[in-house]
Amino acid sequence: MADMSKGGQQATVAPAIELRGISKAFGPVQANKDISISVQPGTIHGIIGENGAGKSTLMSILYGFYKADEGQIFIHGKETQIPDSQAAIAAGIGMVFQHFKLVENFSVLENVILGVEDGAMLRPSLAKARKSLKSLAEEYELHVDPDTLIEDLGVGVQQRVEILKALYREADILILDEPTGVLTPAEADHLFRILNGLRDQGKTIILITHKLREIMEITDTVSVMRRGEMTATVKTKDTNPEHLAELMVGRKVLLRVDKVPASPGKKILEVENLRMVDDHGVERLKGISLNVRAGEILGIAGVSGNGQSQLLEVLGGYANATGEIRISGDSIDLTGKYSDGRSRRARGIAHVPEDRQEHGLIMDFPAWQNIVFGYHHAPEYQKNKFLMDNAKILEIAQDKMDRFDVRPPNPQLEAKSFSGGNQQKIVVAREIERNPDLLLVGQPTRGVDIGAIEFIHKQIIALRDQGKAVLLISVELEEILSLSDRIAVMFDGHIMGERLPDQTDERELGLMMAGVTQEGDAA
Amino acid sequence: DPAIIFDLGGKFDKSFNEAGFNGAEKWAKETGGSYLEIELQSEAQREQALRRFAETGANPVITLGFAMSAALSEVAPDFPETTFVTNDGWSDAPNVLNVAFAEHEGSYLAGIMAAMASKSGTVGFVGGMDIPLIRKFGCGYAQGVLATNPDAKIISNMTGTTPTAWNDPVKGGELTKAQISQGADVIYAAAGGTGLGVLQTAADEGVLSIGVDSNQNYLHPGKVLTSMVKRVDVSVYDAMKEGENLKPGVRVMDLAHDGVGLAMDEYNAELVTDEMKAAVEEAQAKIISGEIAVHDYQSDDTCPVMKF
Amino acid sequence: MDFLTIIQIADSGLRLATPLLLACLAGLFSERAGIFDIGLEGKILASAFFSAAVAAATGSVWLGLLAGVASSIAFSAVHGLASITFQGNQLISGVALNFFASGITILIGTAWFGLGGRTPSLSGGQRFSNLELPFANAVADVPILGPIYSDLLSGHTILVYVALLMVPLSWFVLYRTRFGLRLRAVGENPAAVDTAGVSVIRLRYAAMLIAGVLCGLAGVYLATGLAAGFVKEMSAGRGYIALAALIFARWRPWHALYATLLFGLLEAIANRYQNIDLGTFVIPVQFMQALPYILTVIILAGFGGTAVAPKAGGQPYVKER
Amino acid sequence: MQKMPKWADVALIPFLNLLIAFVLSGLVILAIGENPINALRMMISGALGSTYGWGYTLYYATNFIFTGLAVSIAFKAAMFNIGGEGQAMIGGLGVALVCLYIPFPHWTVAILFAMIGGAVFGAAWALIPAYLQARRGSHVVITTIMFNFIAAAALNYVLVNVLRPKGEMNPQTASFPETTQLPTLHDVLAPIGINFSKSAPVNVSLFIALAACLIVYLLMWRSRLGYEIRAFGLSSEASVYAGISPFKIIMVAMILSGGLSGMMSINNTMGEAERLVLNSVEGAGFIGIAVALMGRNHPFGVLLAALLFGFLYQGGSELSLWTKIPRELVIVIQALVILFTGALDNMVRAPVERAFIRSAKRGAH
Ligand SMILES: Nc1ncnc2c1ncn2[C@@H]1O[C@H](COP(=O)(O)OP(=O)(O)OP(=O)(O)O)[C@@H](O)[C@H]1O
Ligand SMILES: Nc1ncnc2c1ncn2[C@@H]1O[C@H](COP(=O)(O)OP(=O)(O)OP(=O)(O)O)[C@@H](O)[C@H]1O
Ligand SMILES: [Mg+2]
Ligand SMILES: [Mg+2]
Repeated sequence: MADMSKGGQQATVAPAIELRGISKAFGPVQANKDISISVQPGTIHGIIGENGAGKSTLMSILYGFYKADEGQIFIHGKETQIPDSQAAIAAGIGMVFQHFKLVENFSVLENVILGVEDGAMLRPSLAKARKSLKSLAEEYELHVDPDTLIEDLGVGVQQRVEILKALYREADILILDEPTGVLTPAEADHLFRILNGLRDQGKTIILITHKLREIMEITDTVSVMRRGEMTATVKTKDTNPEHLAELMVGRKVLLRVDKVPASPGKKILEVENLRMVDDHGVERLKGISLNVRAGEILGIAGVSGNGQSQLLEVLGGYANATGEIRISGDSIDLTGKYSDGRSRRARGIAHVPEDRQEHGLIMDFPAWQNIVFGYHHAPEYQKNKFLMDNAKILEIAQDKMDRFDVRPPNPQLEAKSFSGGNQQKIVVAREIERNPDLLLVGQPTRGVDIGAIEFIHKQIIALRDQGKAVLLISVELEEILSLSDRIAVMFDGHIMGERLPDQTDERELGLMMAGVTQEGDAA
Repeated sequence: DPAIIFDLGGKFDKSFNEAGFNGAEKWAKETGGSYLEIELQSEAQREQALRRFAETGANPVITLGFAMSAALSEVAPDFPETTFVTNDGWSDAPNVLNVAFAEHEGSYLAGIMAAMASKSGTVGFVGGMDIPLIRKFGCGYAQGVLATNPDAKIISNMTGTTPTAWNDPVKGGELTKAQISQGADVIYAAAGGTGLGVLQTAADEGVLSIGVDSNQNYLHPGKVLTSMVKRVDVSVYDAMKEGENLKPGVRVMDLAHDGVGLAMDEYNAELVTDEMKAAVEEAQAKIISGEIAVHDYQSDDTCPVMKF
Repeated sequence: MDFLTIIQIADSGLRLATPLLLACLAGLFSERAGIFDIGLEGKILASAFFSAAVAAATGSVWLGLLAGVASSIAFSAVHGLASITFQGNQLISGVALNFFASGITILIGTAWFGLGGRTPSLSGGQRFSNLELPFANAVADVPILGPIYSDLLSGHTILVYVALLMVPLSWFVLYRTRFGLRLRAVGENPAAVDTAGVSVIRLRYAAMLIAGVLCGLAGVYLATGLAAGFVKEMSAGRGYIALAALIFARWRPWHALYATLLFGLLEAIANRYQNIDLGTFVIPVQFMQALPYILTVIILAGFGGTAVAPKAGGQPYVKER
Repeated sequence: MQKMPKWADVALIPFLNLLIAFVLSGLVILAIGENPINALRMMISGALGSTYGWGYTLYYATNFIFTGLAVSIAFKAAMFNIGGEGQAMIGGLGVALVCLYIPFPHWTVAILFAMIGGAVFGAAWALIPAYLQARRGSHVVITTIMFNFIAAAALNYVLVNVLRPKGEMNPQTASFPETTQLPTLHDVLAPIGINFSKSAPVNVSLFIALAACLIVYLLMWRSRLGYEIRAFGLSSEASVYAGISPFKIIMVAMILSGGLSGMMSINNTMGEAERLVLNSVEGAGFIGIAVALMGRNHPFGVLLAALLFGFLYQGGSELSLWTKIPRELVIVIQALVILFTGALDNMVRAPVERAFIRSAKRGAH
């Protein structure tokens, strides 16, 4: 492989990037502490670390988005000041942020040229960009319709736009912050092909990810961050996932899911012929039928955008539909006054939403107020007929945060000041501890570090083992395969079929997810 | 020292309050005396200002505007040694001098001038807000117009319903243009700062206007037919001059007492024909003698010649 | 209603719409860049005062125009300082500037002219005079189009034509230039602009500057075009109406033109038909005066659909919390 | 790693902000040829130096508490209710109708009904904009602006043509009957031996305003409804996930907001004027916006901001009584206070914060 030969040159060529003694504090939070790292040109350098370890901060400093309190930056051996992103771009650095920096109601083309227009008038810039986008697309397999609005694109394509943006600016150092967090496996594979291609052309790539598999698969070197510090940098070929996990979390982490076989009981959730039309008049659910029994986890696999989100919305009570839904044999309203989140919760349905920041939490509420979000009518949170019992809620919140290892365990902190993984723990703590009959879970570990993933998976399984029904939706096939007792595959608003996890594999599921049916159902 | 309380319009409203201010200044200049003053900013200040001035021994305390009536009735009894003056308002308290202006009589004369100056037979009236006082102006004016030319058409407009109605010359100008396009060629403005826009637009468009309260003839020489002046300045000046000897009671400022009237000066001299002068003088004499009774809208809240 | 009346009403509507249009476009640039601007009212007022004051003092309406625009820019600059540099609350800043304008114009006016905040009446070269468009007289007698051209379109001050011209110009700047692209982006997602290597702060200040100029023109037109001098509080709520028009127009230049023309026209109609005598019953003047506002509400409700404001509007851009 | 002591946050910084505002105001006073020190002294002693001054300060503050709370509740639901002015006007009509047409035995009964009358009328005036926003997406900022104008026209009509007693020049209603007259603070405090000025208009409405602060606090920060309103205001998407109905929240928040604006009229209409006059609201609805924003949309912040504005109003009155300083100066001072305490807060905050962090670091070494 190409990286072998490059390994030999390392001593003679100046590193593409070298950071020395970078420190950065956000008020009382020391996000980066005296960090030094060097990245060889033409390599893919991985950075891993728990949520909140300071990875994104470090990269933002490199990209001139934040200013370091201390430290120096060397690009290709030359000390470089990067006071703003303009300087970073000039230094040949491109960055794809964890949260994309795209203007949603602009077209792809407009987003690509923003900031690097060729003159005062737009037209020539757009025409030029259109041409070079075409050639970039061919060169790197980055196909995007230049005239579509960003808001109409899936996240995978949006990411392609971000990469195109960087390439259009002729970056030769590309930083990707958790690029696969929102991608389907197919999209992730595609991305890695692109990254390999870029490396082969001599570009330098920094890749932040929580997925050790990806680190092992694609990087040449990997650095580990913990609590704001750079704790280790190793050659990828000299390490293994278990070791990396330990370096990251500071203890041994179980990378497999451990669970006893399910013992399903009576049907908790029964769905029949569920149909749903969205605001634009597009039919998103085209007659879904499924059921989940007590004590089992039904995993729903599928490429995002095939109706899984809508299924969760309907079940969770915030989208109207037709058809039939029964909970423990009683049918529930699918439209009207009693088709809302509150009524669903009253029926024993708990719901970890796909997007914790948009739906699961009020980001400006402190953690303790979020811990009752959706359940704020529950009698045990009330002091009397009129007032909520804030003191008690605070106490409950503290307790939950301690037991769910939410860091920092301070219920007064606003949700937005927790890292993604810890935000997710708050949501999970809230939903699971309501002791629901049915738990709806959407993308439970998106963007979450491996320590937290382990923890969240354990909680879901524990709930199953208590005899509750769990409906799990995830685009991570690995997660689906390891957690589910039964797997249904969704494609284009239909259930393509069901499989048992030990009688199928990623390849077969992948085909079904692409709409290809094979032999009969397992259920 | 005397004290004077200007109403919400402020002492530079170019009309009513400003007339009062001029009277006070005239007194101050002549006698070298000084006086206390306040421009009200809120309703709650009405009582406050009366009380505070009375407490410090100001006498008389002169108020401008009908809106002071209630506050006066409230406060005056508490200060029997002080004489209060209300211009336009009314209070039964024994230590209040009620100065009542006969705006309808003055407006009647303005109406006569308007009807005679109009070639089209259509005249206009722009009021600041649809309130009784403005109706009183409008009604007197309409009577004068119709008495002179029974076929005349009177277009009446009000500026608005919020306090800015008195300070919107732009809207005044547009109303004027609208009236002109409907044929009006003499327009009487009783609308505070808005009236300035009326006078201006009338001058720009080459029609005649009639000012109000103070003499506004000079604003556009040769373009303002006349002004219906309300001698608040005289009332204030007299009250200050009499000082502590001022007698409470009722003082009527009508045509007979020169309390209202039309401004005739060098600025409108060439607009005023001899016939006009004669007609106005005749009407004035008849009103004073009682031969002509100009209906006062205030007396029964109706106007015989105009619908509001 | 005969044709001539319609022309006259439309003519009046156009005049009344002009200050609204200028202020609305000012708000458009500001809010498109992500800065709420409820200080339009104050800027109009300040500009009206300073343009009239300087025109009165110097005898030149052009100097007045400069002064009016400069004062409006100064207000914009303070608003920018508060909402861009010091990341303050944009609504508070706007409210404060409105108060400030309504007080300071009268204070200074009294100090300068001793007329209680009024300026002396302007005449001759102190005011903008009406322009006759070419051939206005010649074509006046052509049926339909003649009056439309010579009565409705011709015979306004230059600022009316400037305002109308600003509509396509604004559209062009916003949608056809690099600056416009960046400006719109900064109102939607300043972080995207920042990471693309463009200064958010500079863009937003530029937007404030444009807003200052346009709003200044609105005030200049009020005091030296429509009226002949400054009268206290003469903006009379037009800044708020412009704000309503801006939302109504969904932050788009051509729609701003339509919305402000609609408001101007409704007001002109209400002015013209104040006393409708139905024989037994006179429709109260107050009803006719409220009619433009009632109709606006009805039209708005009828149109339906949510007006989506620029996403980053109202929030200061903070990189580090 | 302390950021900044709490006292600096809640006391020092606001104080510095006010200081800057007053220094600038002083310069303006100097510029118009008066003595700023005297002016300040006159304002302070006039507004706070006597029970009389306090009486007016508190009277104005009462108005602003109501309108400030009104704006803040709507704000919490992400609704910018600019319609406080119109809602208060129409609320005044409700108070007037109740006071004029229901024969009350005693003021205690009257005030209850007047509160309801004011609140119902004010809420009704907020209802249409709220409904149009919730169901039709018509922007509440536009509709409430429009409703202010409509309210002014409606009130003008009613006061001139319907409720005005015959022969009355002022567009106003008849005086309310004796039994609806509210006790002033003088009447309330006299029995307990405190001699409060008799002539100040502050009345028992003040206590209702204070109670309203407390109730709004409990409602917004302690009740389920308040929780839902705040959640909705911060994220409507998440609220829908939680089963909070946007329609309900928009309607309820606007009704509460309009109701509070309407209730203001028990102070100025029932308590002070004892009749409804045309211009009774006098911009208090707009001041409410400033008060709410400066009070950070928190009831106790609103209370403080309302007191500050009450002080400025009354202090300003005294200035215009005893000096030739034009009344507009007070508006300028208000503007500067709003600007520096509300919008330019960070200008002072950032350096102060840095100074504290620096000294803390030095202390740590
Ligand atoms: N703009 C900011 N203001 C204040 N604190 C911040 C800011 N950005 C990050 N932090 C804090 O700094 C620390 C490091 O955050 P950072 O985003 O770099 O972590 P990360 O390693 O990228 O985590 P994740 O894996 O969740 O993306 C965290 O404690 C975070 O809460
Ligand atoms: N027909 C129904 N179908 C589904 N859910 C229902 C139905 N009727 C009631 N619910 C749900 O049952 C729960 C209790 O309803 P109820 O109206 O009694 O609430 P509550 O406890 O009185 O609430 P609040 O405190 O707001 O008054 C609610 O979550 C409601 O949505
Ligand atoms: Mg990160
Ligand atoms: Mg109930």
